[in-house]
Amino acid sequence: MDDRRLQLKFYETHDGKDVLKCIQCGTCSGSCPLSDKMDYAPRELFALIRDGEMEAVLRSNTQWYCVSCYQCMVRCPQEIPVTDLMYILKQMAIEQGISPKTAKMPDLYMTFYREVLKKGRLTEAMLMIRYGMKHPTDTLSNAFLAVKLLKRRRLEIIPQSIKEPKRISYLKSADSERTETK
Amino acid sequence: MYSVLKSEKGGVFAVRSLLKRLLTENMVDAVFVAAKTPYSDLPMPTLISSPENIETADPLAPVAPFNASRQASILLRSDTGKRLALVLRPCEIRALIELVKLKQCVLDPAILIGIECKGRMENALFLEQEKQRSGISISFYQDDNLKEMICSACNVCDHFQPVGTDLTLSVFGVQISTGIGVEAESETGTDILKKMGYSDVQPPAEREAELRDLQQQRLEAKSVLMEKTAEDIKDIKRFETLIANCLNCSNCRVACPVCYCKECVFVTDVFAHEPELLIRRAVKRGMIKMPTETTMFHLTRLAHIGHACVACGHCTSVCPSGIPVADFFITVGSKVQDLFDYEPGRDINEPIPYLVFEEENQ
Amino acid sequence: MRYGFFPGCAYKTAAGYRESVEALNRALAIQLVEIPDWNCCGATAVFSINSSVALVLSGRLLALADLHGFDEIITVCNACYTTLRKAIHMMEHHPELITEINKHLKTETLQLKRLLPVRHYLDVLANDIPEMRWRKVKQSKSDSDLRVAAYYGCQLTRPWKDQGQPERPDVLEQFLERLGVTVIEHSAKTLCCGASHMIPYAKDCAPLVSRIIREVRKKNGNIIATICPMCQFNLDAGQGRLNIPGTPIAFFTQIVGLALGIDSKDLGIDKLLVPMYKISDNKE
Amino acid sequence: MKRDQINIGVYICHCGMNISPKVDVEAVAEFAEGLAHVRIARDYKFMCSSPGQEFIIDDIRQYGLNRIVVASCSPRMHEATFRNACETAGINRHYFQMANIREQAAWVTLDTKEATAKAMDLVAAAVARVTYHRPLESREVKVNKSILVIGGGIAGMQAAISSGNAGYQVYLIEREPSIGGHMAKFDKTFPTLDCAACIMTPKMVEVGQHESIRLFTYSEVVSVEGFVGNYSVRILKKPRFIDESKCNGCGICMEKCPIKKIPSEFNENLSFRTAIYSPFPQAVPNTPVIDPDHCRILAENKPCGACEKFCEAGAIDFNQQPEHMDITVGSIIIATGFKAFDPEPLVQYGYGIYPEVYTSLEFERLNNATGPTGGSILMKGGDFPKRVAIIHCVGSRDAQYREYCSRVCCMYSMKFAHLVREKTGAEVWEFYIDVRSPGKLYEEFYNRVQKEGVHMIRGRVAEVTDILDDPENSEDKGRLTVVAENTLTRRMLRIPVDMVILSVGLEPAEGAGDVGRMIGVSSDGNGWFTELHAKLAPVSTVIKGVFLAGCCQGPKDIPDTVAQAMGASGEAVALLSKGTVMTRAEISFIDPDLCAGCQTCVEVCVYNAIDFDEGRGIATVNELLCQGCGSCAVACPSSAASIKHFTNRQVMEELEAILI
Repeated sequence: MDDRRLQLKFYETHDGKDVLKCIQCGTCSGSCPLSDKMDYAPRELFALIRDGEMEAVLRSNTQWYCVSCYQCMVRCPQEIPVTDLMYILKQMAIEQGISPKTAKMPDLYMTFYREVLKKGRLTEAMLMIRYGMKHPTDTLSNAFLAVKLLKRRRLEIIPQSIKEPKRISYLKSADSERTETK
Repeated sequence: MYSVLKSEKGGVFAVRSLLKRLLTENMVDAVFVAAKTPYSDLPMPTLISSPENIETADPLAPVAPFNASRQASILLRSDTGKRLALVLRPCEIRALIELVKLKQCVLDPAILIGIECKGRMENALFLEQEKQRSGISISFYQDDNLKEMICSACNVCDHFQPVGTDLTLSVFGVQISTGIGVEAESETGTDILKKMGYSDVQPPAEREAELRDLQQQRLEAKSVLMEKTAEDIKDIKRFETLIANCLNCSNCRVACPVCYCKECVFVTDVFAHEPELLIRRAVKRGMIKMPTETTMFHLTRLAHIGHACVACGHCTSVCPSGIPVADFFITVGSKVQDLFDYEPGRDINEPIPYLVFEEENQ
Repeated sequence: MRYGFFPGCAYKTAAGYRESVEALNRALAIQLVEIPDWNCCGATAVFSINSSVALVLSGRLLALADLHGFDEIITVCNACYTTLRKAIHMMEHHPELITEINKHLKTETLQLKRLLPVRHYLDVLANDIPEMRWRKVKQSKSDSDLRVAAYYGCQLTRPWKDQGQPERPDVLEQFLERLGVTVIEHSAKTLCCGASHMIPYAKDCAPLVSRIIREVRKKNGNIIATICPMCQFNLDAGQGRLNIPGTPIAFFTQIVGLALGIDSKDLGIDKLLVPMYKISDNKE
Repeated sequence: MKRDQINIGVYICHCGMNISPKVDVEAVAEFAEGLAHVRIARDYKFMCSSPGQEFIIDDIRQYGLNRIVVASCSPRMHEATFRNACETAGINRHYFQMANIREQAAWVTLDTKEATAKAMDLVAAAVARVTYHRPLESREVKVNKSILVIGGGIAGMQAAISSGNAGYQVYLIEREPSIGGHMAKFDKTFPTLDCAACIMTPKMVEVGQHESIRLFTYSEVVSVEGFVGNYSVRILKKPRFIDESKCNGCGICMEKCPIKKIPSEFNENLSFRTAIYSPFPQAVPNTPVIDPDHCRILAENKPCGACEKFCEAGAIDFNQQPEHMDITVGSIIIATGFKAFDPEPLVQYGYGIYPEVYTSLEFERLNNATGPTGGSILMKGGDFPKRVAIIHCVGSRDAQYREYCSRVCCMYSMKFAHLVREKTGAEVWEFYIDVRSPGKLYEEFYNRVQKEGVHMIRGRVAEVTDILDDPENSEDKGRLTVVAENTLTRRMLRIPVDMVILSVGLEPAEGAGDVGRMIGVSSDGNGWFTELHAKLAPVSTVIKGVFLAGCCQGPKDIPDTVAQAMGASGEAVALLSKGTVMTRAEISFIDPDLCAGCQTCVEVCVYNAIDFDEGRGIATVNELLCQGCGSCAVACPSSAASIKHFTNRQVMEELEAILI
């Protein structure tokens, strides 16, 4: 993998160069609800990007653990849009076909993504079923919950969709057109 | 307070009788108003002190040989202790207020009588029309064909109602052949009307609608003009094309009511180039057009007074080369004025934008 | 003002959100018209995979809302709220993106012409409804047993910082207090609930839920008011794994409904996983 | 002078190796020789050296040169040098023009050819300009040998003492009831840990008793007009409601005052004071003031007068009115100091929400022998803290608040850590981004604190919360949790503590901006006063005769503040000692024939240097006040206003030579 090219590509994205401002203070990591589960703290990720260690960055699970709570972003003393940069790293990882060690989140997002591409809307139950086929253990633990939800008329089995899903076939072309991460 | 001044001979006569009473009842020492001279049909700004001479006054004629605010500001340079009534068009009042802000004159001696203005014709056209039919001061307000003959700046003017006056002569919703409306806008104005014994009445019902329609029509025309002009002056090349025929005669500058410098920088020796220098330029570029400073001239004027342009259009009227000077002044002026939320002539207390220091803009 | 309602995919199955929103609309005569044929906003998932698709999704929704003559888009979900605003933010800063989006929308004869403002239903209730109308509708005294802890989650105040302070907002508290509801002050208002990470990483997210519930209990709150289906679900369902007494997790609209004296059955309160026994007892 | 009589000499400097390898100086000299009116052009290794200047002087005499152009460095470096050479040789000093071919050509251009071409353009421009130069003269005016010092903190006090010792009359203005400033609130100072009061008190007494210092406390400067050597200053003396000449400072009034629950500003609101009060026991002057917002008589018009009844000296005077005093001074030293950053907007640190979160100034009082706890570091409940966190960089190094480093916080934080350990034995965690300890014995102090067992955690704190992960654990009850990443171990920390100290940064003092505007001294984007030159004139300002001392110019510790105050005092004394100053020659001129009398220039002039002549209806320039800034020339629509030596003609010719 061409680390240097990927590094430049990251810098060229909107706000990508902001990582150069990072003073490694650790506010982002300290503010992150799940940073102790990450391979690298967000702060470390920025240091790795600056060192050009892009393969290590893109293979890490860090960006996939980002819950988009934006806490890091509003606290960063250098006003780096940390959360937005995590999105860029996720997209770059997908583009590079890299599967991080803990691949559950990309799977979940992909399932979600395909469902929306096809139907225009998401049905939570369908998401759970499709995702569950890949990760049966997560499904089992959720089965008890499903029964409870069903009892309260809160499970929708009929898939939701927009009126004529064919109308939005252009989403697929938008998907295939993906060239550069913006 | 709104009153109606009736006269079988039409609005002009009603106005004259009002002005006459101002003089006879010693409310003012003199009246400054457009009046016909013995030599021509073109009404010129005239300072009248004798009540008999009021008969020549013709403020409703759809013409203004130039923006009378300049002449008014000469009369108002200092407070002489004499009271003056000045009958002016909205653009003239707005320019006058700008001149007050620029300390060129004072308003203390003035009673401002504004006219609701449906536009003016170019001088030559007016004289031609006046020759063809008499009584244009009435027929203009009734004949739609005549109304379409107003000059291009008036066509896009949405300031047809004067602001900051003591009295406003109102032509909207009124049959001008039977009289004219008058609205007191200040305490002074109300006192005058009360003293003269006029009663407060409801303005005619059609007035609001008529104003609204004209406003909409003018705004639409203005946006069309601005869009077109913006395209014409999009870059310096196009701008130079637009003003290619400029002779540097300075007519526009002289006609401009807010261009108030005693001596323009373009006649000082800043632009009086040494022959040596001109030849050097020619040698370097192969050729130079003379006069050399036409682009600079218009850009400098835009920069100096764009914020104060009242869009009276006299610059276009006087251009011997037919350059639409007012068009680009209106276009650039409006944008500058929007930027600073400034409207020339709107309020005498509104500070000139470049004299205001805002801390957050540091 | 014409409100274009964007319910989002989770609204229908959320625990009585729909029932309570509709009940409030009826009671307060709020015209909330669903944007016809709306699509999913894409949430965090689509932006994580491909921002072009995410932008087209938001673009379609904005174009639809404009086409049907709405002035504002109203959401009831933090994810929808922030995803749409994020897309709009990007479009505002990179107008060329709108051209790209329109290339796609053209096939559906849609066009994105202007970017409508996006607001949360909480904002509408708290700021748009005249005081008189509240007074007219409010019939009963509020349930004095309720000590409500407002919970905003992440994406209403962040990253926008425009609904008050991004970490300790108080719009919801002020609004509820105006209706006579007792609210408590606590420190977990905008902590993360785990969001969609709850599905694959339930164990990792359990401490997050625990932290919020325990803090509310410590500060003597007995019910949590949420403003987002995902937050409600995670806190409600997530308690199953915790070894502490259950704290009911309601939607703020349900609390408002109760405060106005609307029957709890009309508010879908029976759909909560951790039940509100007390309140039901009092009512029935 | 007729144009054909103009003889220009052009000198191209090599500046050692600074200009010559990049710019072909010989080619430039040759080029210059071909320009109109140039009589002679030379190049030389160091034009600024004595032989270099001799060249110019000899050529002027020998060839009858009457205009000189030197192409070398910047005018700020050597314009005066060459102007003096011109004057020595007998031509007017303004018949000189400098072309900067070092900074503007040699140093910033990669290609030799381009650099040479640019140098030629700049020389041609200077030659074109200098032909239009006019001889200008400046005037010598007498100065008033007195100095105004604004601000009575350690900087202002030191500046006043140094200037007073030099024998100059000093007026020291302080808006609070006592001098002393922030330093009076401290107990110990880093890194020597000597007692602040022990250093301060003698200085305060010295100021109070100095024969050359006239002290105005509880007073403010309301206007400053005039120019170097002759500033007219108006001072507002707020009413103390106590006759200073009668009061003997016995303090009985404060004992008897019934209004006792007013938060004490001096103690950072951690204790109470009475309505008649003296901020602290060692206050100078030792005269109390009556707080008109809280006094029963003054604020509520209710009967009381307890102080009046007990005052044996009969010093209480409820009828005192604000007084204005006018003084004239030759020079002004600004020492308005700083204000501590208010951490409330950083909600994540919980200041104002959790009672055990303190600012550094609050902690200074808590630790001070004269403070609310008599110097015991106690929590609000009266217990000693067992665990204390100190958070660095609160408000500093933060693009959302103050981008700069406040310079003193690292050191005072470590001082706090030491004091907490020493006085309470508590465990201390310091959360820092970087430890900045550049100063004499500062790094050694850092090492000492480390050895004392303070936990130094490299990581900016994410939040302070009262959420505890284990709320059932009785040990942690009532405690706060500090959440941060230890960036050195990459561990996420949640540390329970009893007390949190926020090491807040420094901001310009409230009202400093008004003082700056009044005098005409500019501030940077953060509000600190701008010095004339960071290295060459660090205590001067753009306004001649106005100097800066202490934190008003930027965050500083006490040693630097005192040194700068002495520097400012030295500059002020040096300026005044000669007894006269020269006025500027490059000032505004308003052509009476062109002036339309619109007074736009009057409004834009920040130095109040333009008056309107009602009789002639034109604007006129006060040559003593004008600083030659050029605002009037830009604003004047008719070009009636121009700046001598920067006339339209001169600038246009300069441009023309480059552009055409």
